[in-house]
Amino acid sequence: MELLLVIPPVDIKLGLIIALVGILIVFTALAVMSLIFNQIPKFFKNQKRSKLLKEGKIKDHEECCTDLSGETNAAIALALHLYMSEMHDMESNVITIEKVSRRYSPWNSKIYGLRNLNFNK
Amino acid sequence: MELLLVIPPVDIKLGLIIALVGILIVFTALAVMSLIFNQIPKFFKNQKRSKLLKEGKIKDHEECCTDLSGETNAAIALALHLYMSEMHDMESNVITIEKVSRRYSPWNSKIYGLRNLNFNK
Amino acid sequence: MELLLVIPPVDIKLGLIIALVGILIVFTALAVMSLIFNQIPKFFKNQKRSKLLKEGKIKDHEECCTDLSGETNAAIALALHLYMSEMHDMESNVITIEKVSRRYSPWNSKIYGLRNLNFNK
Amino acid sequence: MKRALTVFGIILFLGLISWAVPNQKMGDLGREVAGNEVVKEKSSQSSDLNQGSQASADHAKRGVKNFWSYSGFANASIKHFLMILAGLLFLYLSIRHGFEPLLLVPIGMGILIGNIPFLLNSGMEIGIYEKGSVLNYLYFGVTAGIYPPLIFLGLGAMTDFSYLISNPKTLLLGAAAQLGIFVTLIAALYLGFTLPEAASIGIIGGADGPTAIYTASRLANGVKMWNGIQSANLIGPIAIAAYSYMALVPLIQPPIMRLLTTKKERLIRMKSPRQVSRLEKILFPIIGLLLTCFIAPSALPLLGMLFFGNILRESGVTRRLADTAKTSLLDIVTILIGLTVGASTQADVFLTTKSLMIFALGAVSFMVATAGGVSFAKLMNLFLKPENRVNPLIGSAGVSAVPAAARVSQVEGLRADPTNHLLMHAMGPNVAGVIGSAVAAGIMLSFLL
Amino acid sequence: MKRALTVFGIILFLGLISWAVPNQKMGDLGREVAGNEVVKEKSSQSSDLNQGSQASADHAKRGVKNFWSYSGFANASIKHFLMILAGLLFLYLSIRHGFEPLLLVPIGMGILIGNIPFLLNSGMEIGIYEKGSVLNYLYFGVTAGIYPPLIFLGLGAMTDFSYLISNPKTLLLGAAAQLGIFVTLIAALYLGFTLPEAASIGIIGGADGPTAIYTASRLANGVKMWNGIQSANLIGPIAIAAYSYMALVPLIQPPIMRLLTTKKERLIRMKSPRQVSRLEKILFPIIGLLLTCFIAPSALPLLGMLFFGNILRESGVTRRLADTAKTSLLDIVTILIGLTVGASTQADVFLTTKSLMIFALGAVSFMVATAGGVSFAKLMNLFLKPENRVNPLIGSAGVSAVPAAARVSQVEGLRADPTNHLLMHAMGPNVAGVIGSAVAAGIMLSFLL
Amino acid sequence: MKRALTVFGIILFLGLISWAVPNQKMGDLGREVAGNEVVKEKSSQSSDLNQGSQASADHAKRGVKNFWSYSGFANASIKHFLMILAGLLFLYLSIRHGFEPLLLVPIGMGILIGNIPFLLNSGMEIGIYEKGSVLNYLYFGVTAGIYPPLIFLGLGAMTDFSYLISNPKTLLLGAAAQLGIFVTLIAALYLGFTLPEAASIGIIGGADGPTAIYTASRLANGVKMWNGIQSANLIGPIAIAAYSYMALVPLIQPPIMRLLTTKKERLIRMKSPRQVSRLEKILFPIIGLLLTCFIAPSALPLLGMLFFGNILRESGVTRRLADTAKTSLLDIVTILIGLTVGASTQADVFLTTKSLMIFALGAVSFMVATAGGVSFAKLMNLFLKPENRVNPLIGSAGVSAVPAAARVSQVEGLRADPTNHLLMHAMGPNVAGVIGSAVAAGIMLSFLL
Ligand code: NA
Ligand code: NA
Ligand code: NA
Repeated sequence: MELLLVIPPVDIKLGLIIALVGILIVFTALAVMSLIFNQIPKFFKNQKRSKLLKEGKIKDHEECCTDLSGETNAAIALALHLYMSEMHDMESNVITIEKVSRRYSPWNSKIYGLRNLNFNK
Repeated sequence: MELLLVIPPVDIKLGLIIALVGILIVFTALAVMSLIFNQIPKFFKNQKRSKLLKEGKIKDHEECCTDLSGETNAAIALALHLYMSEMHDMESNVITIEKVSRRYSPWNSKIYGLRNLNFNK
Repeated sequence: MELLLVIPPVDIKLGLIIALVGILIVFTALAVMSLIFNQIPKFFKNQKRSKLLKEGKIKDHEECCTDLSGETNAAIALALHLYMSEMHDMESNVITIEKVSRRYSPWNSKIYGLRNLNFNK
Repeated sequence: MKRALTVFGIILFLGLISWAVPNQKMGDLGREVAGNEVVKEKSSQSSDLNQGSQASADHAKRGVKNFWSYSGFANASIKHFLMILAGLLFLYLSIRHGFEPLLLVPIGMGILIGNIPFLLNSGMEIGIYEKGSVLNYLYFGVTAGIYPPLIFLGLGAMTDFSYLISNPKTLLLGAAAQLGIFVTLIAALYLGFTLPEAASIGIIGGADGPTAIYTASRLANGVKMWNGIQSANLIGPIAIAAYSYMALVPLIQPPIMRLLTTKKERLIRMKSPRQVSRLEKILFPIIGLLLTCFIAPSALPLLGMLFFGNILRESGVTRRLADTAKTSLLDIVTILIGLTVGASTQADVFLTTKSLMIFALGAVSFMVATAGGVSFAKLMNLFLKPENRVNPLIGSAGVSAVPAAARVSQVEGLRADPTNHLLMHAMGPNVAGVIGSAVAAGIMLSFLL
Repeated sequence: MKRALTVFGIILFLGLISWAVPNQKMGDLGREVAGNEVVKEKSSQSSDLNQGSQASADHAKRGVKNFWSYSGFANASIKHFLMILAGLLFLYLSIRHGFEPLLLVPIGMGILIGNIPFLLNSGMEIGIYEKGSVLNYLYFGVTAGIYPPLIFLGLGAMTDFSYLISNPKTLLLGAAAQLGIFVTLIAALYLGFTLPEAASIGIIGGADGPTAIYTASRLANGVKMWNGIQSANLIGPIAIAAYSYMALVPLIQPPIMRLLTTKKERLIRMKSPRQVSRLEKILFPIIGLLLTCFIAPSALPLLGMLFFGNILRESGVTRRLADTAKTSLLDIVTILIGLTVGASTQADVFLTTKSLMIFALGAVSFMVATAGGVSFAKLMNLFLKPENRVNPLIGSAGVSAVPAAARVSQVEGLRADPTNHLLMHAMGPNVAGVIGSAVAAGIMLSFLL
Repeated sequence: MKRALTVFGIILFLGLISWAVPNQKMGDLGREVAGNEVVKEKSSQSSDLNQGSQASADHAKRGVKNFWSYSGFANASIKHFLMILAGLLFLYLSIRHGFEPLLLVPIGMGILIGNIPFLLNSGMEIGIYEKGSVLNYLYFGVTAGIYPPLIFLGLGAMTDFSYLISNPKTLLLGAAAQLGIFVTLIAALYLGFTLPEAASIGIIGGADGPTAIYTASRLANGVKMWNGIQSANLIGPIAIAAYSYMALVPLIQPPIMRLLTTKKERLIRMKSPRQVSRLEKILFPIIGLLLTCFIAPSALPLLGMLFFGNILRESGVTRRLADTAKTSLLDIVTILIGLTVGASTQADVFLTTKSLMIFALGAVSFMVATAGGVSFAKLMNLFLKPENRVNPLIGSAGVSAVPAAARVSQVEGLRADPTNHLLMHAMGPNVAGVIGSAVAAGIMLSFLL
């Protein structure tokens, strides 16, 4: 290809620098984030634990705030399996897994029913 | 502040004029609107009343088209109280109080159920 | 009207050409489309028919893939009548007739109920 | 009596203010303010203020007077009131009588908004034709022709082409009803419009608001040159005429339909439509796009979007996109196009002889289109086997105006035979009419751009 | 202890990088980078690279250093951290304490986004004031005044004016609460702001974010000239002040309300509102539009859209348009206006003496407005028959800040008498306040544009 | 046989028209129309018309001929048909086989729309590269880089970062998979692309459409200068390549994953994720924004919006904004970006050697990225306690392509052990990959803008 003749070698050199620095910084950034989010729960857990300890709700050697149990995990796994088998049917470029959350709407509040009956035409 | 030195006294004078004229006109505008909407229901009530009178549905001395009763008001007040206690949970920069209205949608019309069964694949 | 004086006669001539060519081409375009969509179902029907014939599911002289029956048509007509009598109530600049289709949503998948119970707070 | 009181109150209010502004008489309401003079007055006054030599009561009075000169009362003319009445009429017809409310309510309110009188060229950035105003920014979607294709996207996502696919010969009815477009084109030329203007006016006969707006924004936009003559900006009148007549379809069409058909023809029962497969529905927008746009590439912005919306609908795998295209997106664009088209009827721009002629031509256009569709249906019947004949009442649905025109066919059909439902048969020519008028627009754009 | 570990980790990371960039000390964090020098350094360095005469380890080090010079760490100043703290405060107040979250969460996040330090004028197209950046494009909706009318459209589609229609005299309370606007205007003039700037600042007292932003975008936009002096760009501070105080309405108003009312007044029970017919609801936006905009045409972009939205809601035939206007459209514009107003607080532009003065004036403004509303209610009562008297606690709702101010009235009413619900009575002045401050804005625009 | 009839019908139609236009042979279909000549011909013809000296039948024939010269048939070349086939292929793959339909259906239809042949430079304002056309206005969101951040806003509002927060070390996998970006950058340089072009091509390896489009719109936009050389406009090919390979992730990744892992590794079971508190979820976007954007401010438009969307979601008090951001707003932008990116493949711009090379490099990029993620997972395991080890199959999910890549991990995991569900573990690196590639893009923009 003729294009090959045009490459200025300096671009390669600068490109290599960018690549090296780039991969280094991407790792650094995500590693720092990883570090921070590794510490946050421990920090909160400790706060919670010392609070519970103070209040005498747990004893000194007891664990507090445990992770999910094995059964829970199995249940999730099963659910995931069901989820995967329906996969073909879902719209797929979009991310992710969301809880169905009951959503408070003021429009459903009792007042409207009442108003509806006797206040507005 | 150095800024204070820069004030042209004329701006103050014009500012005062704008303020005076402004508050005057705001009041005038809203007062006229108030006046108009004060009259509108009376106008319609009269129309309705004379129509009912003509049709003999009410007698000359009877009131027509009364306002809401006291009980209604109490019911609304109670409802409002309930509403206020849920207040913290609602999204709050948005206005207001709306009736839940049944909303006609052609998609729910009976035809579609039928078509669904036997016309389209 | 003064405007009448300004008409360049050439515009009339070119206008006539555009009108003639225009109506001709509109017809041609929609006629070709009509022709194509007339053939498409026959093409698919034939494919389906020969497949069924090959598999022995229908006999040589049998029709395959019939159109809607008369009763169906009557049912639709009735439904249409009901539809028309509700017409005044519908929002009307918008086209069309749509099936109510059950819509798969991943958010309703069983996994989320499960996760809701025990995985997320 | 109380009504009199209200009126009295308003008059009192106006009287009070006009008393405060003695040099300007109420009788001036009808005059056109000569913008420059008032502005000059303002600047001289503000320099007076700068000298600060008068008493402050006098100042306040001058302030009110100055403010008054910017108010709607000081700048109103009889034209403004006429247009405001027109806007109120639109609101009345749509809200009280349900004529195409999704279009006429925004347009009606837009007419009010566009005809609040204000001091032109005073830099207040209010008017729709004033650079930098909010309305002007929103109006850009009209002048640049952006809104109509987005509406077509939503319509495509909303439209079920099944009826058309199941009975493709009704496509020809959609073609026949475009006759109105070309007849009106010639008529407009005879009335003295330039060719691009006449073409835009003709499109009113397509009974398709977005197509009419798109064509006008390209050909009759106040900028387009033709044989050395600059076109007028006819977007407003054309759009208003198109939507008005679309709303009036239930009044315009029936007499013509009855005139052109015999009782026997109106009784024709049509074969029930056949089942349409999903594959056919998917192929329709693809083939439709390629075919029509190869023939008339200028129709691409309209038809491309229509068929794009339709494939989002029919593909079965992009439902959420189709849903948004036919709800939020369509609604937002409908609000904006209605508002700005309405507001573009600013009295000084709109109330011209040309607008009147456009309204007259539009009426003709709709009638010819209706007649074209019905007649062609009768012509087709001559060549069709008896069991395949079409009821000529569905021919009129070829004007588009979806689904109002199809309903007119249904109503007229029921009038002749209360058990003969034509609605679903009429949906075919109805949506074909949308395609037909977009192709017609594309052809004229090819010639004239 | 673990917390210390985290902090230590971050410091370590920063230390490592700063070690790689020996010429730039960590202590430099607080200085303002002199953009030009770094850029120059970059270009000389890149020409070095072109000569390719150094070892590659050296190159990589220079690469990191170069990259570092563009990073937020190298360009941060104490001002940035102050603003970031402000953003975090907004997020905390809105998420933890529920203060107007729909506005303060976007604004708070916007403040963070707008105050990520970067190398100014380096062509990276990040900053909101940098031509060609995405934020700058989105910010155009603020500077051109497009977002506020769209928000008013949504608010109109959302607002039930029944309470106002059923008790029209509460419109006057909405007028009285605009006192804050005009008092602040004068106060701002005395503090040395130019007249257009002062008018924009005054509007903060209208307690209406979109109106404040619209007015500022017209009068205090950094471009507007007045007596030969260019206005400062105060859109950011004004918007932030307006929204902050709107969020703080539950804290600002009660003391003033209690100060100005007697126990007896706070106990006044108001007549229950009468039934409002559909026709009245339809007439309201039409008459409201014509009347207010004839008086102050400059308020058209705001009030026109408010009443347009309301007729979509009340007409009964355009429900889908009203629904979209008050959901998708309103949400999209809310997201964009919150984000860009927040980001417009870019430290170097925002942290000035003027901003501080604006915040001080805003507080005054809210207080005067509250006092105005309450006092006028007391004044009205002097002229009203006993059974028609208004509870002065609803006067404070005239500041708009819908519906927060109405709730304050309700809460204060319940405090005096736990069975006296004022919410629905307060909704009248509350929505009247929206109209009132838009009219006030229109008047000032008429004078000053 | 009937099929033949259809084809015959079309040929007949074309034949009829070409008969009417005797000077232009059907064989000309493949040639590039020399725009100027036809235009010249048109103007001379229209002056002929002005002289009005020929018979009208002749006129009509010339009219048809003139119209023909603007049609797609007259302007089609083999390139157009190739691109149309490509568009049909996209539609087929997405509709029939469900490959990323929300992106590929709009892109596929966009390719058809963009490759309808028309007469270039004829002022018809159709083409996406033609100033004033509707497509060109919509395309502005791509060239100005506005759409990608809005998509990130929606993705942020949609994405649950719980899995990432519960297992932060998977962030490193998201970093490792960015290896593909930098390797491709070097490879592209060797193939002769300029540095900014190469950087944009590299980002394809990030497996993130919006990031790729944003980077290309900044660096390979046909305007950007580098060392005196103007970059090519590579937005189209890069976007198409990125989305194509994202759709093909289920085909590209598995062989590489199996090649690089042992059976034993594929069986690793991971600890179930821990419960994540609401506070952590709220802190994540805040800390993420500050940290990543301090490091790479150029990533602000992307990451700022991603984290902004996420806080709308997680704050718990702005649900309606998050809902709109992830539904209406995301859908509208998806429709527009898909359509315009597809249409930007206009044959004469798209079909170049560069596009081919970009497709080749894109494939390499995805493979290296996959290998990077998987290998780094294996490397991590060397340093982790046995109970904390990660299954290397989730490493490949670090390429982003959310959630397709995570599903590939799940499927491959089940293949090795039908009871070992990796999906939720893979969501961590998957969303980390989005952050990682945006940071990588930011770094390259810092260097190259
Ligand atoms: Na039509
Ligand atoms: Na207010
Ligand atoms: Na990635």
